[in-house]
Amino acid sequence: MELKILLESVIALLELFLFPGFLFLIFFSFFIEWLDRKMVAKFQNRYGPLHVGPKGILQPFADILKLLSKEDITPESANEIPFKLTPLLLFSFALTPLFCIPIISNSALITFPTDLVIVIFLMSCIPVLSFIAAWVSTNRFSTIGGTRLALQMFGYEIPLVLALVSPTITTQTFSISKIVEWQMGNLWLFLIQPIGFAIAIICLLAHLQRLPFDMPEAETELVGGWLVEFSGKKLALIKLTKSLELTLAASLITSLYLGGPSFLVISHPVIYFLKIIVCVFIFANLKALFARFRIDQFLVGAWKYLIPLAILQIAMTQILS
Amino acid sequence: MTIIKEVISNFLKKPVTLRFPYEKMQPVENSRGQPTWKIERCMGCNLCVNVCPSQAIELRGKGRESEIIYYQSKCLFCGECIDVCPTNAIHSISEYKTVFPEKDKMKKEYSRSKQNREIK
Amino acid sequence: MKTEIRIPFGPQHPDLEEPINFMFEVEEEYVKKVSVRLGYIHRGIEKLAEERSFLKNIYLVERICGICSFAHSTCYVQAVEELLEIEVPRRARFIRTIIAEMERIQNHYLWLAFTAKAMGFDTLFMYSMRDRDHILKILELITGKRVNYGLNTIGGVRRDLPEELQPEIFSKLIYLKKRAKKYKELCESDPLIQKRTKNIGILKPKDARKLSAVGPTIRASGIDDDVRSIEKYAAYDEISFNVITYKGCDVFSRILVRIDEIPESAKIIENALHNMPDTPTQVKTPKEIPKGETVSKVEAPRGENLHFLKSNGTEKPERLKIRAPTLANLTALCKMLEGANIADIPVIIAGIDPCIACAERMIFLK
Amino acid sequence: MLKKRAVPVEGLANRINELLKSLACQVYVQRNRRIWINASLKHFKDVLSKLIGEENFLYFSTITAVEVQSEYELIYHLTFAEALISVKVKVDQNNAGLPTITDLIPGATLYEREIHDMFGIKINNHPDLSPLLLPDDWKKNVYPLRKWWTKTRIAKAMESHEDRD
Repeated sequence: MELKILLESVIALLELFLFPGFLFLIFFSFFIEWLDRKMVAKFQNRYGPLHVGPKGILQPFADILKLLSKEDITPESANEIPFKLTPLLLFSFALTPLFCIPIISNSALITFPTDLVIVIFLMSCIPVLSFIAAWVSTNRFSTIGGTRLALQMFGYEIPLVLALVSPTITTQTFSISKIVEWQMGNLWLFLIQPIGFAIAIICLLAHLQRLPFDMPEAETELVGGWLVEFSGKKLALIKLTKSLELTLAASLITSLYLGGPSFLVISHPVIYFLKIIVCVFIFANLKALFARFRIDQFLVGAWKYLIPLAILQIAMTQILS
Repeated sequence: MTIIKEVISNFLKKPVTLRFPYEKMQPVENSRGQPTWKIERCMGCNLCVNVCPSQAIELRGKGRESEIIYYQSKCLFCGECIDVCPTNAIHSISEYKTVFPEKDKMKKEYSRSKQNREIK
Repeated sequence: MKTEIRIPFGPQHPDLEEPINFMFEVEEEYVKKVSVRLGYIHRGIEKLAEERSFLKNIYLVERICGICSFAHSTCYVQAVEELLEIEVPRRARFIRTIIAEMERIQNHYLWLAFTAKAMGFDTLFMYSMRDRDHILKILELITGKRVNYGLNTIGGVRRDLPEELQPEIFSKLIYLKKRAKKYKELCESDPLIQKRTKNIGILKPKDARKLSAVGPTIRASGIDDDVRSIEKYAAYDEISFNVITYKGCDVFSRILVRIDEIPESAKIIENALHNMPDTPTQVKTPKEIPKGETVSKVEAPRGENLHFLKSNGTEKPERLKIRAPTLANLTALCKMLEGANIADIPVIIAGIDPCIACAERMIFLK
Repeated sequence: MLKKRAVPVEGLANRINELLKSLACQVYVQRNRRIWINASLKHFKDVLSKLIGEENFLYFSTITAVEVQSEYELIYHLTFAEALISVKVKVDQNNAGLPTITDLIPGATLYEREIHDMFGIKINNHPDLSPLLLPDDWKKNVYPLRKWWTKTRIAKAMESHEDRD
């Protein structure tokens, strides 16, 4: 009896730390980043990462290792405690929601009836934390970047939440695992709610600060924006956060709109991987297609088109169900 | 939209860039490369030293006994010395990679006894 | 509440390929006042030219700037030839025209790439750079080098353009023209490029005249100034071409002017290749240049290029003054930047195709 | 001789002669497309303003400064549709300077600053004569393009400057 409990707890710990937990997620996010870089490179007619590992697959890992070995500078005028703390918090806030995503089977590592709300909450904490990080580093460029970040948040946060909520109306649940289960028996949600799917992708791009919405970082305008003062280990954590966020965004789209790890009646991690690859393909394609918006243009677009369309989607869902 | 078509079609194509350390770009046949001396033909006339716009060539000694010292780091690869040489002792080689991490290797000495020896 | 912040732009900035410093006085995200400061890559070329012989100076002026090197050397060589009162062989003049136009194509593709980068359009940057490599390949085939060609010499050109290269040049030009058409389509249809460039960086024709802007910058304001048609140097008097103008006065027009100049240049090259005269390419010249002073002008890819040369009858020039197009456009640039949004600054600066190395030529060398 | 290309440069030269009759300056045609005008320091601004008013005037090209024995020669290059007109003005070595032309041509600001930097020619009434090309810590009265300031002299001047710091 005791042995059984011990075994179970060991398995639970292994699940938490190895597969599909902590370590797996980090390395998986490395893979996703590599995939993204490789795809963007392909779209732009180049090779992309090439040297570290076969086809450059270890390049993101090598980048992080390199950053970890670099000198870590804290600017004199920066507020030290929040400046050192924010990268760590960013990392944990990006990693935690990934535990709620069903990867192996239809049920995630951590599930409870309202986990989608927690995921959305943690996700919207990330720009706030980034804003704080920008503010405490007191650089001119990072201040402008932080302001842009906050403005951008006002633009995309509302349509994003609306777009993520509309599946819950159809499925009558706030649990991601339940939504995945629902899609097993029915159509995939992106077929039912195409507008919500499109808005979710656009807003997630804005959330990820990727082209065409990378105004807070805007290398040619702001020299890297809000993360300009971060270096060494802190920058490594932030970069890791970015790839984790990309994984999270792709996983959210997969679980909420593409049916998670399930296809017809089977559910297997491989299906999940394939769907993630499709998502990353979409993200990479959109990154290659556009120039950068200006922040005012984005805000106008978000309030003029995205929010009304998201509300329309919710209204349609309500009427249809 | 033109760009979507372009982007998707490029996704399926082979990249145009080179995988550098494995594949190298080939210089064209008549590219203006690094000047190289055939010292046995040189008669020490000093013309190439005078014409060089960047003082990359040094002549030691006189006439048939002379030595040529060529500073690759100063060279513009303009080829004026090749054009001016009356005995065709200088010719250019097609080689893109002409930079070395060591400063010594950026200097070449052509002496009569041991030809084309790189000094340390 | 009105607060003015001073924001420096440069000398080190990821959007600038070369160091220059702009100091912006910004009020609520809008630029109120601009002041410009040069001198970060001043290399002493004008002073140095006085210590070197006329022949060696060709290679010096070629290195003022990597992109418009041929324009500079042509301009200098023309001035020397005028002092010598020699007639350059017709074939040499045709070859100069061909290489100058190829350089223009090369420069415009490069510029398109950098402007795309300033807008954050990485894909266009990569494509444009990829296509630029084709023209560089032809230049290497003809001159033996990719950037500083070393082709001009006093009294002609140093290398002939062999007949057997022509098919390859024609096929590459067809490709480049096709691509230019594609880019124009792209710029005209892409909503984001239009959003970022239309009505940005306005330079009214009247201001352009007053501030003496040159090249594609003034042609985008609807004025058809072109040294090629005013001066008719090299073989431009025998080859007809159109001067491209647009009336938009904004960055978008500047994009269109430059993209439209690519097929026009290709047309000039084709025309010149078909009508190539069969004369020698070089004439012998004396080392010593007679006394006198002269002004020579060339249309570089970025605008008017002016060299003033004064000789005192020895092997070395008395004074060589170089005025590159960027210096002429900088005052106009300051005018464009006034009232601009901070986010538009990189696009506007990219719009004049700045080449800071050209604009300044002197620094103290130890 | 250079090949003569049939463009009526004489027409412009005649018109300019007519225009500048009262201002006592020599106009001569060097070759096709090149006209030179020698003007006195007193009159050169009037000459320039009259030339700018001319119908075929296109744009102002640049200002060249040349050291001629004990004097400086400033050459104002103006581009016309038919020719390039260069107006020569002589300024003394220990000069009282010459008036700015930025009120006539705002585009000349940078050229005048450059000449002020490099030759130390005083430009009166210029809105902003802060150094454009030379470094902020450049020593005063070192004008690199003057013939007297050879490379070694500049180096010496800069060295003593560094010692002082």
